Amino acid sequence: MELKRLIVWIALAIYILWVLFPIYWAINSSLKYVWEVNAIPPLWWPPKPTLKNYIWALFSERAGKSLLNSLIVSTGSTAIAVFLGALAGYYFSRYRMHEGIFWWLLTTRMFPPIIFAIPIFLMFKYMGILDTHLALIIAYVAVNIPLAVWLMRGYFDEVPVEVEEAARLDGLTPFKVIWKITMPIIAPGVAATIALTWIFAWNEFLLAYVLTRNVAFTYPVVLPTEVVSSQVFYNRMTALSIVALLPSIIILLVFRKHIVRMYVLR
Amino acid sequence: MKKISKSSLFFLPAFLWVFLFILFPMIWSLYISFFKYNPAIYGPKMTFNWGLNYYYILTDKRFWESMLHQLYYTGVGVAVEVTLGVLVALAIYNYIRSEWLKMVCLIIVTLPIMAAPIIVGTIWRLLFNPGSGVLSALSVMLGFGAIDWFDRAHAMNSLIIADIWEWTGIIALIIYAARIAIPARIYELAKTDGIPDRIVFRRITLPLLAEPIGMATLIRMMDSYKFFDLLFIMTRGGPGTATELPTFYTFILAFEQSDFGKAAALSWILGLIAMFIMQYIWGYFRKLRRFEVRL
Amino acid sequence: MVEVYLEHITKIFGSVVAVDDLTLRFKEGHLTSLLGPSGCGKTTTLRIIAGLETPTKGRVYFNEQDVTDVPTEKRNVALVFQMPTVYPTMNVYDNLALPLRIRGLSKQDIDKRIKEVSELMGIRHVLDRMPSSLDAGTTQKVALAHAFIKEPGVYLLDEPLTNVDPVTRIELRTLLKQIQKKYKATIIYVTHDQTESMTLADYIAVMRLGKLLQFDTPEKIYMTPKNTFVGWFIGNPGMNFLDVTFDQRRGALIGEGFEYGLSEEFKRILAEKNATEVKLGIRPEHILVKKEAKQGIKAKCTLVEPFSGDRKILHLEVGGIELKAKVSILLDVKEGETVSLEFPPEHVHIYDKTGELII
Amino acid sequence: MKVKVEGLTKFFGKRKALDNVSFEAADRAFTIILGPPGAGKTTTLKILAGLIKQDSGKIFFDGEEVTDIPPERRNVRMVFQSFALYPHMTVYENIAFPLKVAGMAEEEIRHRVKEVAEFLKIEGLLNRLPHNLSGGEMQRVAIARALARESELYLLDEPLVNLDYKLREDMRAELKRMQRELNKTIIYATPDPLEPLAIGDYLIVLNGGKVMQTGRTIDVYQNPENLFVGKYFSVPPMNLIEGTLRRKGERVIFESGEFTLDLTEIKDRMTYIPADVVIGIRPHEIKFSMEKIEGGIRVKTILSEVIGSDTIVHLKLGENLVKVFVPRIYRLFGGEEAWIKIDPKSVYVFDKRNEKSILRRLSRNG
Repeated sequence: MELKRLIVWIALAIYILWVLFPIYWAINSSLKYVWEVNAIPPLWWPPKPTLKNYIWALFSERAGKSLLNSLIVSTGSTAIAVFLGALAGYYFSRYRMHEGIFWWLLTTRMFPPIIFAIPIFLMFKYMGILDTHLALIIAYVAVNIPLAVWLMRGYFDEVPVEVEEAARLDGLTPFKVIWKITMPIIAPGVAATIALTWIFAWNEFLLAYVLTRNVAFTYPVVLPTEVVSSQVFYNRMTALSIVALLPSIIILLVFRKHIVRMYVLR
Repeated sequence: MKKISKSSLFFLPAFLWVFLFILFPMIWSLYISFFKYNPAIYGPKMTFNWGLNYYYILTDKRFWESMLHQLYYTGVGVAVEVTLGVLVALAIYNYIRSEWLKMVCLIIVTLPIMAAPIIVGTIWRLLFNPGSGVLSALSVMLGFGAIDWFDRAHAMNSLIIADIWEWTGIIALIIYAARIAIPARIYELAKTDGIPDRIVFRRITLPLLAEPIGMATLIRMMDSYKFFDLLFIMTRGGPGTATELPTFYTFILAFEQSDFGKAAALSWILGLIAMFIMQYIWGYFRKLRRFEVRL
Repeated sequence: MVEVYLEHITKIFGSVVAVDDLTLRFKEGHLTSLLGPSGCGKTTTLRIIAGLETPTKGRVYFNEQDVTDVPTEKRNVALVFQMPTVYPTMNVYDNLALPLRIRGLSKQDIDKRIKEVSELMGIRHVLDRMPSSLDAGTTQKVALAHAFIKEPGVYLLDEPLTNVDPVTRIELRTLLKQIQKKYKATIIYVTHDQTESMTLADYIAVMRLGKLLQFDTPEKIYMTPKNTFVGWFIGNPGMNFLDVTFDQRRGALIGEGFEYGLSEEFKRILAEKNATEVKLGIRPEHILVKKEAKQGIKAKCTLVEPFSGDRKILHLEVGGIELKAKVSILLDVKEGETVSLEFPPEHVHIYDKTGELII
Repeated sequence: MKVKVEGLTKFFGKRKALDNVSFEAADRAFTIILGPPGAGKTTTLKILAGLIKQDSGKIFFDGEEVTDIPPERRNVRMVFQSFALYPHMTVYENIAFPLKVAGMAEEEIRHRVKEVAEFLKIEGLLNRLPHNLSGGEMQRVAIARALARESELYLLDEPLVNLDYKLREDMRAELKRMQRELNKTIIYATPDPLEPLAIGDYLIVLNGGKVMQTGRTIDVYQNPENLFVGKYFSVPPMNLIEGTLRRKGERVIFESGEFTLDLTEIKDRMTYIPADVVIGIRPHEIKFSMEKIEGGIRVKTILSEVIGSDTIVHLKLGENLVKVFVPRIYRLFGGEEAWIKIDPKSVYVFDKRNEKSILRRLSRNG
């Protein structure tokens, strides 16, 4: 019995190591100089740790700007998507009508994004807004609305209708009820929705790659471009990766309870 | 009627937005798919070509090869992920006593799914790097000689390994949530009956987890069909077209060969396949709302 | 069949004492009920007997044999839960067959036994159904059949009738009693419902906050509750209590606005115990209410609750304390009226300040 | 305030939740709406509060129609079955909220909350959040919130249902007392037939969205107009036996299988004599004994339920299961022999075809 337990523990420990090792390796590489990264055999520890790569990631013309762009686009699109998603989520939760539209909204998220990436590209080209923040924000809002609706509806469902009715009897008009009673109650849910919607926009690659070039590019677009130059700057790439990974980790720690819900609609 | 339209104001903005920027473009792309449209070669002129695009695609060997790659990729990847994920979830649930340690394990297991796929691709490309990559070094150390992880024989499997690293966690999370939802009293009843663990697992735990496992599998399959970012940064479909998946082929048609008519036709073929699979996911899809991980 | 003996059992969860130094003997072939409000430790006690919890202190004996360290699967106990619980992944037949298969019974024997038991329990017609298609009452019948078929040493029932419809409840009560009488089964029955306890049990153990308050037959528990909590908890409505002081010179209990003369024996006992501040307890149906307010204890009627049928409940105020009296519906008392009360000595109980019975 | 409801009808989708409901609730009285789950009690209350709009019918408060006044301006106070406390506010904030909305001054609010909290004995809970409260405490807070702002009409929706049974016993009397002190109109919905008897002045019996009977509580109890009211408004439920009425000369005899009962004594009260009837007998009006009763019927017991100092004996009378309420403790486990006796004067007779009572009203003094 105890032997079995020991074996399982060892297996689990190996799995945990397997998960953590690539992250360790990314941190390790991000602290190296480029010739150390390409050394054969690989160096398990940076001989002369340097923060040079992080300085590049945060402040360089290209990487630093890409992070800023990512921030603008993710935040802008999240604000709109969550606002519209909350409205729609409230509707679907309270009125229980047009369920078909609700499910149809969700369906759009299950198609491979390339399917609408092509026409959106053509459309934005026609409209002349390619390579702008606006283009990315519009696209991300469209992609993230179903997620926000899905999450918000779930949270609204948890507030009993009778609480809102009690507030009506206490003298609030319907809109004030939502604003002063319902929203404060589901504040943690709203925060989770914001965080999860934000992280999707933050992590998105294909649309960003297709819709941007030299101005509105986000960090996922920058990462592969460091590959195609004559030298492969893995040290820079991993540094940028680690910086970009930080928000994800923070959100995971804070909103871990909500992750499963979110994943369904990746 | 008036009452309905008033409350509809709540969902109309969201609906219109999605309609304008997802649904309408998709319909437009259906329109394009019936035209010869390659702005890079022929300029902005669109010529109606009677569905020839569809004919080209369906007789294109490269398309069918990419579909085969997709089958292999999804089949092997999802099978390993589900098996591993179930084992990890049950190992954490059954063999770790401290609630705190359970939580730490689950957070670590979940870590990769939060990372942007493009970041995961970057890291794994580095790990698989011929020569200076850790895994190459490892294979030399273990006496297998220098393996090129990105050659014809290995490239697809390398992708799958990275995919497994990224997505096993979500299976574990879903199964863990489902396992929590099974009431303890069923196991207590089994205990009073003196039923051996082996039988409890086979006759009680596994059948009760069948539904969530099926659900997680379907969701993962759907997701692996959307797979793009990792491929883009790790192999770009290469060497040659050895790791090319249909979505990536669509991308190349559109953004490298500028053949938007054909790309639109291919994307609609992919869309129809997606709708077909979705029918099966539909029923399961609603059920997942029941689960929530209590970490 | 097994006699269960608990010896100084204590169970602590974190900082909560769930069971506090409990010593109790569950007699072989009897139905003993553990009765108390939620959180009194009754379910924990049951789980300790089942071996699902290990006591922090104390020993558990089955037939004089120490089983404290024996795992659940070796104790041969049957557990029935409040939420009707069976194996959800098997049909009813397999549910009943599984424990027998584990014991290595032959196919024919199993088949025969299941036939017998399902006949007795009235679940013959659902043998090939899955549990998810059964209602709560039927599922609970299956759970009970599952317990019965194992021929356990002791049945442990945790509020088994709470989630069951009224018709099935009557059926299951009758079945339980039959099993106990016919097969001399030891049954331990946890409930918060005094009606269940009073109806079914041979012995009742009243628990509160992990402690045993009283262990007795239902009649004794009702007629002479050992402390004020038991008096209040059992009964419908519960016993009335009046704060009074014992005046040795006058030989009476003095309360606000009334005096209650005591018999010689009562006086002697109270004097011996040197008790002054005491509580007088009397059940609502034992209070005699008279319309002419001449002698006896004067009380003002504050509320009349038509209870059911031929009885009503009067809320009476005596010196700022509220009493309830159950009287005949024919007694014409209006709200606001003053009446006189009489407490028949044979129904009067006297408790000390902490609520323990003196007489 | 006097409340009058006229022909209320409400559909939820295709389901008719309320079907032409009309009643009046007297000024400053305790009116109870009694009915099983799904009878339309909550819907009725919510329509009175304005939270749900009726499809047709009118509501008058003191003779004034209020159908088009939104809930926030009706000034009706309501206690919900689920209590519906604001989960993110403390008890104090919950009680103060309606006052704040009404624009009361801070100082005044504090004073009023204190007053209400004292009245309901919850001063000690003011800083707690609702999820830290027990069911009984939540209920008091919900009532406190309803009482904080003064109103002429209070609606209570099954406030005792979520409480455990010992607590209910005390709360019933407390509610009655509260109504006395408040001296306002209260309409109270409940599925529990014990509560109207204990606290109600007037009763409205609702079933399947229809009004079955209205009147003074004790009057309804003594003269159930139909089978439903007889069966439902009885604790424990009335025994119902199907059978036929036979005339034998001057005598009227009820027959059900082998069981017969001479009903000649109440023949004068029968408006007509149908063939197929259902008779109803309240469990406590059957005399029960383990020894032979002169003129009694011999029966076999099934089981007894001991409730405090009383017992409900289940027994078999012919093919029928009958419950008898006995004011002493009997512990029976089935198969015992016993005798019962039924007084014809305590029997209710319903026509089987339309389930209406065929007896003339009786005014007994209880």
